[in-house]
Amino acid sequence: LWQNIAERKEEARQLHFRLVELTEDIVDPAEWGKNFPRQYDGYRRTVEDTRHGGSEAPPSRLEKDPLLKLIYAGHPFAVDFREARGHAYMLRDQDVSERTKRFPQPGSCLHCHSTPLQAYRQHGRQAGIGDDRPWEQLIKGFEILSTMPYERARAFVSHPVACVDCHEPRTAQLRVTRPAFLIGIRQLARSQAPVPHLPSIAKWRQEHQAHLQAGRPVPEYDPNMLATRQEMRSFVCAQCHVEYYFRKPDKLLVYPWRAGLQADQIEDYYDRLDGDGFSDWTHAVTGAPLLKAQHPEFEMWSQGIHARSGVACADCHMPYRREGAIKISDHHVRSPLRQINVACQTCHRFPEQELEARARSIQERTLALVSRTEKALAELIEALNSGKQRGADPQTLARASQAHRRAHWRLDFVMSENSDGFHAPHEALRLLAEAIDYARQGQWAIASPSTR
Amino acid sequence: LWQNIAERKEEARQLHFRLVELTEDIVDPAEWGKNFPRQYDGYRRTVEDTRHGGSEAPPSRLEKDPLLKLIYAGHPFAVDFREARGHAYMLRDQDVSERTKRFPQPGSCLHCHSTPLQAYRQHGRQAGIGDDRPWEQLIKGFEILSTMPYERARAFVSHPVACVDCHEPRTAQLRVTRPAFLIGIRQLARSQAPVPHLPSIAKWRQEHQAHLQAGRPVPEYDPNMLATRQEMRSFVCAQCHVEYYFRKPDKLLVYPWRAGLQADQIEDYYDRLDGDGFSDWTHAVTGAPLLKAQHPEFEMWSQGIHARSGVACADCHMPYRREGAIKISDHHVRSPLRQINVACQTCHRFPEQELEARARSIQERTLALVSRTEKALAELIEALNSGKQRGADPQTLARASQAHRRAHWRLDFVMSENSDGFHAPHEALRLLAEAIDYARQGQWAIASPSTR
Amino acid sequence: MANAPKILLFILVGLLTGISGYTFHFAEGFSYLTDDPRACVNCHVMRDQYESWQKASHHAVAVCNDCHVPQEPLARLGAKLRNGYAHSQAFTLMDFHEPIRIREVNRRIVNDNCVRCHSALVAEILPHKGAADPSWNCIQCHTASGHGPPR
Ligand code: HEC
Ligand code: HEC
Ligand code: HEC
Ligand code: HEC
Ligand code: HEC
Ligand code: HEC
Ligand code: HEC
Ligand code: HEC
Ligand code: HEC
Ligand code: HEC
Ligand code: HEC
Ligand code: HEC
Ligand code: HEC
Ligand code: HEC
Ligand SMILES: [Ca+2]
Ligand SMILES: [Ca+2]
Repeated sequence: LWQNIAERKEEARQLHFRLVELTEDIVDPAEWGKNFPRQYDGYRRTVEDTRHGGSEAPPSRLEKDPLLKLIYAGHPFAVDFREARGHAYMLRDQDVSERTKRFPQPGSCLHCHSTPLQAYRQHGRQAGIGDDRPWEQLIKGFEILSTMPYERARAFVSHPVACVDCHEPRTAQLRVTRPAFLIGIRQLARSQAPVPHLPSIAKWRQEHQAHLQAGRPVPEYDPNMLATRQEMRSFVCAQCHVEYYFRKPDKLLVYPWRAGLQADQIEDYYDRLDGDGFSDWTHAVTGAPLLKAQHPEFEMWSQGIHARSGVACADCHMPYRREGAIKISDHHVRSPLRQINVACQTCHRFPEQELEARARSIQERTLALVSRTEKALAELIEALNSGKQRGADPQTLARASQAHRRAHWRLDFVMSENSDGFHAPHEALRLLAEAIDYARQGQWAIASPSTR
Repeated sequence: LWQNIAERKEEARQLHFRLVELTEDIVDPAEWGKNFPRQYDGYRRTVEDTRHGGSEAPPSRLEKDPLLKLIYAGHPFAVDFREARGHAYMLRDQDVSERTKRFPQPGSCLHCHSTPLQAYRQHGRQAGIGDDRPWEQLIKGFEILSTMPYERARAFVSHPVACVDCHEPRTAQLRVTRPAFLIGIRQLARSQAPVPHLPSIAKWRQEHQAHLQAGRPVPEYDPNMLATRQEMRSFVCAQCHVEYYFRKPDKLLVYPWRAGLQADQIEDYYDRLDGDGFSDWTHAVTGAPLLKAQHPEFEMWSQGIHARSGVACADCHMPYRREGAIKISDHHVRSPLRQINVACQTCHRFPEQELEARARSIQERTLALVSRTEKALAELIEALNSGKQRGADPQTLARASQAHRRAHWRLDFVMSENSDGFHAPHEALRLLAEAIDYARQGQWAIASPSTR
Repeated sequence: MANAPKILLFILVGLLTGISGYTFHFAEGFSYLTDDPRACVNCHVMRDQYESWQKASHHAVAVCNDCHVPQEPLARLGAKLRNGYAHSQAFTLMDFHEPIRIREVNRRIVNDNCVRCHSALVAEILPHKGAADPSWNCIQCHTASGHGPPR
């Protein structure tokens, strides 16, 4: 016991020693690990993936759910679509995916699967923009690298997400560095969409108004300057865990937040884009111009009660844990249900099994409705197909096709969000209910001309 | 020492003078008010109804929402259906409703709109069951009075819900007295349906098993003996705020809980009742045998996160409030959103506007989906109607008719529940999503024979 | 408060747990038996509770032991003994559940203390079956009274 207490008291006093002078150019997490061994230990443990071990590739979602091939028909996701796993795998999993191997992809893909910061700066510099204009330099490099073919751009990056992506090297303070996020969040700030969970944006909007009225120049919203610490604990994740699209024709990566973060607002944005609307691809069976939703975790979380209550991604996915006398953020980013005591019980005074049961019951209701929606959508696809075969009139087909777009977007938004509804349970079910309605209305549209 | 503490606790409780010796026969709340003036004051204020003043009758829901007449076509609810208001009005509002004035109703209606306890006992006694068998006496009287025509039974009751309905006269302790509830909750206890929010039932089930195994006689679940105080704070409301039906052919009131409290479980129960299934009425347009859901507040609350967290009806609808030096339960039962500070803020440390916004956003999502579902259902009714006109084959009509039953039940369960989704937000949307699916599938069933 | 019972208690605790006097002294075991809140925060694992207590509504009117220790002398001694033992063991083994959660027996003590101070106010709402009614619980609604709202 004596020894114990002495140790603990010692620990309590201990800060970390700075063994290495960290700079922007030190990308290798192992170097950072010399100053911050505990965080580095956690970071490395993302290889011990939560559910799908260290196998060559995690389980295919297409095999688990055979309807998906029909639903995504014509999109690379119909060829290869897997479960996510730990951060350590992000670059490798992208490299080996059939989606990069069998389809031409742009450098844009690397924005979220690597540490491209240095490469962006370097390309900006080479394009003639000096270090005195860091923002322009970064954006230029981002544009150059992103619009290259994937294989060419791939040569300039080597690490999965690294410390430098989320931390300022000198102070280790949180920061956001991803160009698409920095641009996207500006546009969100400039929109009218209510964001009660992001107080610094609300504040900026007020000041923005004041500047406008006074005729002063209006500075853009800059999260690194303005966001609260609690907001930063979500923004670092929102650099990547978001819906995106590739601008046409150059395939530059864009986050579609100009009208807000809600699924309907994003759809609205896509519907108006380039005048006659944007689509990611044309469905191979129905010919409908569809949208592909990808991992809208940040957007979905934004609609939930936790976001409204100021609970950040890091609160659940990187909870503080006590190591001796010190509390550190768990850098083994993973499912919070693997450590409910630190991830949830700090706020919820219920037993672990009870909290798990609550999360699971939300997920089960959501997943049951996802299957129901998939069936409705598959039936719409079938109806549209047979309508086309039969030579239904173009107006009817157009109506049904529009219904396909609406239904698909809502289903995909929930299905490709990775919490199975947990991040915003009510919103997820609302979207699915609407998806069912659109899918079945489309079916009916095909049927009705001959029955009315 | 124990004695000591117990004594002092007893002492602490003896604050009010007992001016009147209360007994089972004292029904008039004014008498009770002599002993408990604060509670009586609150009780009387239920005339100051939350939203719909002291007017002759509260606003009609049929006028607010014109689709309801079609949806309820053939049922008395299509003739008169209004908002609820304060407890003080319950008997009057029943008397003046077109549902009692224009349709023959049984005495069963009075079970929840009056204080019928004395009348039940008296009729049981007259039927020859002595005071030594109080349970049999009560049930007998309940059966006699409930199966009389409304007008005849009406003569035996005179008060809306009164103190004696929820309180044991001598100790003022909470109790439940309504026969249909006492029978219903027994049946729920005997079922296998999980009830994580009702711990005393889980406990009774275990003991029940033990009794069975030991070959001992098995006592029924008795809430007045076994329920925790926190459960009683909901059970007193669950005496009336529940789904019910009238047994055929004698119209005795029954709570359909034999298979559980969830909408699907209740539907299942109805589907199997009397061999070929139960229906409340036949839809005037489609001829489908439908179920009518009525105010399933208790059932819906049971599916929600508050119930799971041990939050009772009384916590929100009769919160404690400080009156001078004493703390009492607010007997002015009403919407908690009228006093968010006492009803919600003890547990939720957010500003009042924020809490109201959270509740409202749940309600808005729910109500938007209710309208969407109503539209789908109305279209199914239209399709079924035109299918019948066209002379569609009986099998097709039967499939669509079955879909009508499923869809109507789910919509009605949410719509006639009075919290607009708040009591169980996720469950409410799940039911609506299913309702949309069934309605549209029915539509498609009508259409498909001619298009396939 | 006299010092004698405390010393006696200290010896008892020492005997029970087999901890040497020196160890317990180092752990400021003496102060653990006083009513000074700083005694509790000698252990860093109590820091959260100490800090949250300072921010909560009661810091001006109640110290740790007002809520966490029974006020009847005998029960008080018993609780201190029991909790002293549990504490030493937990601290030595460092195998306790985190976040730290109050045990049911200790919650009951806290509850009794709420009633002790607020008996007049809550007289009408106390359990009808007296303390024997296990289902009543001030903390169910007033979670924040001792330590503020959860983080
Ligand atoms: C906006 C950030 C972002 C962009 C751009 C991005 N990804 Fe991802 N990617 C993620 C995130 C976050 C995950 C983990 C969540 C998931 O699996 O949905 C992921 C998961 C994956 C996975 C593993 C799971 C799966 O879907 O099979 C593959 C493979 C993948 N991405 C390939 C690509 C390819 C190819 C591109 C370019 C066409 C790309 N990514 C562009 C953020 C991005
Ligand atoms: C640079 C982009 C990027 C950033 C920043 C990022 N992620 Fe990820 N994340 C990914 C990608 C890509 C994957 C999928 C990796 C794979 O499947 O190979 C992923 C996977 C995950 C997983 C699944 C892990 C598992 O074991 O199944 C979780 C959980 C997660 N991220 C949460 C977060 C949180 C929380 C943050 C912020 C603290 C964050 N991510 C920041 C790109 C990112
Ligand atoms: C209140 C807690 C909480 C918050 C806040 C939260 N999450 Fe989650 N997240 C969860 C839970 C619970 C799951 C479900 C995990 C499971 O099913 O094992 C989950 C799942 C995920 C997954 C999929 C993990 C996997 O194992 O595949 C990702 C990725 C993710 N969250 C990212 C985020 C991001 C990004 C944010 C912030 C924008 C965020 N989460 C906010 C609790 C939270
Ligand atoms: C995906 C984003 C992300 C990456 C990558 C990341 N961190 Fe962190 N880190 C965080 C977050 C979020 C916090 C919490 C910061 C706060 O609350 O202010 C944090 C906190 C820290 C802290 C402050 C002490 C603590 O534990 O709370 C240190 C030191 C740190 N990280 C070091 C590292 C090192 C070293 C690496 C690389 C091995 C790394 N981080 C990688 C997101 C990240
Ligand atoms: C930092 C605080 C915090 C953390 C960490 C947290 N929660 Fe919550 N949770 C809240 C708040 C605040 C609410 C909103 C209700 C309220 O005010 O209590 C909430 C609501 C909920 C609800 C009800 C909302 C709904 O959508 O049905 C569930 C279930 C829940 N949390 C589960 C979890 C689980 C599981 C975890 C861990 C993965 C977790 N929470 C982590 C603070 C937190
Ligand atoms: C199981 C208990 C119960 C039974 C039996 C019952 N009611 Fe009600 N009644 C209620 C409750 C609770 C409300 C308030 C909630 C609501 O309006 O949905 C109510 C509301 C009403 C209202 C006012 C709102 C409206 O619907 O217009 C009328 C009128 C009414 N009931 C008439 C009747 C009639 C007629 C019968 C018999 C056919 C009857 N009640 C049987 C419990 C019951
Ligand atoms: C004896 C049956 C009965 C009992 C017991 C009962 N109610 Fe009611 N309640 C009704 C009826 C009937 C109405 C509708 C009265 C009307 O509209 O005329 C009603 C109306 C209400 C209203 C609407 C009030 C308004 O101002 O709009 C609320 C809220 C309510 N009850 C809650 C409760 C709660 C909470 C409990 C338990 C503490 C409870 N009720 C116990 C029968 C009952
Ligand atoms: C966590 C708080 C909470 C609990 C627990 C709760 N309710 Fe409610 N209830 C509400 C809220 C909020 C509303 C919506 C009031 C509004 O819209 O004005 C509501 C609405 C109602 C209404 C309609 C009131 C009106 O104004 O028309 C009735 C009746 C009702 N509840 C009865 C019950 C019963 C019976 C129970 C227990 C089985 C219960 N409630 C449990 C919060 C609660
Ligand atoms: C079911 C919830 C609930 C329970 C259990 C409960 N209270 Fe309260 N208490 C409340 C509410 C609500 C208020 C706010 C009343 C007001 O503001 O008028 C309150 C107020 C108080 C106040 C402050 C009065 C003031 O404003 O000055 C005290 C002191 C108090 N309670 C003590 C207790 C004690 C002691 C117990 C256990 C015997 C207890 N409470 C049990 C809900 C509860
Ligand atoms: C619909 C049910 C209902 C009716 C009717 C009712 N009460 Fe109550 N009463 C309650 C509930 C619930 C409590 C809280 C009891 C508890 O927590 O143990 C309560 C508590 C009380 C208490 C205990 C002190 C307190 O305020 O918590 C008294 C005294 C009381 N009621 C008197 C009356 C009187 C007098 C009437 C008639 C004027 C009446 N009650 C009508 C449900 C009811
Ligand atoms: C006696 C405690 C208590 C009272 C009173 C209470 N709540 Fe809650 N509430 C909870 C608990 C516990 C949860 C579950 C999440 C958690 O663990 O924090 C919750 C969850 C919630 C949620 C998130 C769940 C969801 O369905 O989205 C909302 C919103 C909410 N409450 C609003 C209210 C409102 C509004 C009132 C007043 C009408 C209220 N609550 C009264 C304890 C309470
Ligand atoms: C020797 C270090 C130490 C000191 C001094 C200390 N604690 Fe603790 N305390 C702990 C540890 C370690 C735990 C976790 C034990 C567990 O959960 O089993 C704990 C747990 C608790 C618990 C919750 C567990 C339970 O048994 O209910 C309470 C309450 C508590 N302490 C109160 C106090 C009070 C009051 C004081 C001062 C009078 C105090 N502690 C002083 C180390 C200490
Ligand atoms: C006004 C009463 C009050 C005071 C003063 C008080 N506490 Fe507590 N304490 C509580 C209550 C109530 C809980 C249980 C919270 C719950 O169950 O929600 C608690 C819980 C705890 C726990 C267990 C952790 C947990 O959340 O279950 C510890 C440890 C603790 N207190 C230590 C202390 C220390 C150390 C002090 C003095 C610095 C202190 N308490 C002062 C009322 C108090
Ligand atoms: C040592 C005496 C003492 C103890 C023990 C105590 N209180 Fe208090 N409490 C007070 C005093 C003094 C006040 C402030 C004056 C007042 O309002 O009566 C107060 C205020 C309150 C208030 C109103 C302020 C607030 O927090 O919102 C509540 C509620 C309360 N106490 C509940 C409790 C609960 C619950 C417990 C047990 C966990 C408890 N008290 C234990 C003495 C005590
Ligand atoms: Ca997309
Ligand atoms: Ca019914």
